[in-house]
Amino acid sequence: MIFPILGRFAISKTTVTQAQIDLSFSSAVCYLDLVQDVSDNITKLIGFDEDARYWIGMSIRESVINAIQHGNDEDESKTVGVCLTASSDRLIVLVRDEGEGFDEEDLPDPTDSENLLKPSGRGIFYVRSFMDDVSFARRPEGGLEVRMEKRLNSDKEKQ
Amino acid sequence: MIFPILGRFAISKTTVTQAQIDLSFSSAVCYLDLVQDVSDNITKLIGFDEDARYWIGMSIRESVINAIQHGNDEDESKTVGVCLTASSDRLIVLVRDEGEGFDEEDLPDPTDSENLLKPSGRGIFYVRSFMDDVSFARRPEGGLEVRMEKRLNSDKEKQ
Amino acid sequence: MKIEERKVSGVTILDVSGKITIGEGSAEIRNKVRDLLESGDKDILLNLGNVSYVDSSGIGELVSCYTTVTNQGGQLKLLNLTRKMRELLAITKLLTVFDDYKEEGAAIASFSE
Amino acid sequence: MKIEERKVSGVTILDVSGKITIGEGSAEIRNKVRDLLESGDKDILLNLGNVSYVDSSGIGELVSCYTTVTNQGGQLKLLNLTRKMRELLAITKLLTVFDDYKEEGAAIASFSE
Ligand SMILES: Nc1ncnc2c1ncn2[C@@H]1O[C@H](COP(=O)(O)OP(=O)(O)O)[C@@H](O)[C@H]1O
Ligand SMILES: Nc1ncnc2c1ncn2[C@@H]1O[C@H](COP(=O)(O)OP(=O)(O)O)[C@@H](O)[C@H]1O
Repeated sequence: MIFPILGRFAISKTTVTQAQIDLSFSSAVCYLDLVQDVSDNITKLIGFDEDARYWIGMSIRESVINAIQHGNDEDESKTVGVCLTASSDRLIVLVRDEGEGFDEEDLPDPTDSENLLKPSGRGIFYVRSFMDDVSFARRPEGGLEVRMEKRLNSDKEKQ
Repeated sequence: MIFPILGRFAISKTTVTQAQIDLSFSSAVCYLDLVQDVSDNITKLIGFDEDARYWIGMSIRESVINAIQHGNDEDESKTVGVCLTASSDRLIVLVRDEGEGFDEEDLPDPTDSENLLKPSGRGIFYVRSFMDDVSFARRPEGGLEVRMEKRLNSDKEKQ
Repeated sequence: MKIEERKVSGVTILDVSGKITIGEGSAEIRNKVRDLLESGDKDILLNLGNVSYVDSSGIGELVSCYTTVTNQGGQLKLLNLTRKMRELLAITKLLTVFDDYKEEGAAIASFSE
Repeated sequence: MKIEERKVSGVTILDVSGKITIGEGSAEIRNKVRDLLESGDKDILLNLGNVSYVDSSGIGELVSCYTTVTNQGGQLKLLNLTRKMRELLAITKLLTVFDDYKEEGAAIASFSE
């Protein structure tokens, strides 16, 4: 028996309307590439240009590394949560850990001359440079939550 | 001022211990690649071989396409949910839509001679061929939930 | 997906590359095949060696093309199936439906048998 | 990450490719540099043209190498910074610290100035 061609679904590649992605994983760096792949995919869908996608991906990566290392002390029994909310004009990212958090006031400025040659301490500075809004909050349930927002038409240009 | 090299974190690439990824997105095919990338990443971390990764990715993709098309009627105001739970020896995937579901009994067998030349109707058949357990359930809150499980040491070999 | 067309000994060869899936224009092959039939080219060989991905709707697309061509008295055959595509056709018993070849010369020759 | 070593006019050039990040063995450069210093090679040029990705810990790694070499009376310079890496160094004011070159010949010559 021979069937005629059915008119199948006409589907166009639409741009992002609304998507939310929650990842939670044990505190190990093996998940970094997964997180970054998700970031690359979703920022592409929203329509960020290549540079913005790179800096957003790096900002998320830095925050996740901090959550694993500083927040959860690399204790694999502790969980890192990453929540990405995409809409047509922006990406909001939350990164959560189970640690004590830290005092923003105490963060040394890596561009101060006495810090310039320190081998670490640049992560949050980069995140703040590349994302539009960055805030840190201790969660009522315990643990730190980093919130980052990047708007599609950001007035913050590439540094 | 010159600082000595600090012994930084010794981090090894560990294999997956426990990870959960929840994606929810409006009913549009633009998210298919994102879902498949997530699948590829997580199945690699669990340690599935290349063939298994391909078939798992395809099974998830088929289920998401069904959720978008049949479950949510391509209505972008309706949401598709995909939940992947990875542990050291298996992947469990849930795909949820907001539709009425369907009767498994009513599914025609695409390998029956009268269906052999139909242009559609092979998706679930492939999913069942490649995954270890596949079940369909109407959720109490409404909508269909497809549950698929694939074990690392699956007795189900490549077809 | 990309389709390139060439003609060898009266047979139209479509070299398909990329993904044959929903959202990647799986209808492209179908449209191409329809155009060929309209212009009287009824012997068609689909070279699938460079297809990187195919899903159930892509398989359905191949079946659609097969039935259309057959309905019009033509022949549609397959060349260079990837291992994965062969598996997908095999488990849905479609390998018995399609005539497939690993070698272009043999495929071309088969049209005039 | 991959590091290849060669020597030009007494300067050791390390051609680094791949990712300089945590989890990708960012300590490799540091270990390599330490080995070089131990065997008396104190003029080191890091060719970073084929680095595909760098994060804050990779930048920290470069700084570490710089301080170790400088502490031992050597010179560490950079060659072929990618646009992204240059940006990362610039906003943390490290471009003023590192001596960097776009051309290997000029870089080599600078060591004997
Ligand atoms: N998630 C976190 N939990 C606790 N402390 C943190 C967290 N993230 C950052 N910090 C603190 O802030 C400091 C600066 O972080 P960052 O700028 O990323 O540089 P680095 O990680 O290289 O030290 C860290 O050294 C740590 O003390
Ligand atoms: N999520 C779903 N919601 C409602 N019906 C579904 C769903 N998934 C599958 N179905 C039903 O099962 C049938 C077979 O699905 P499938 O095997 O994937 O083939 P196809 O999608 O090509 O028809 C569909 O045609 C549809 O009627």
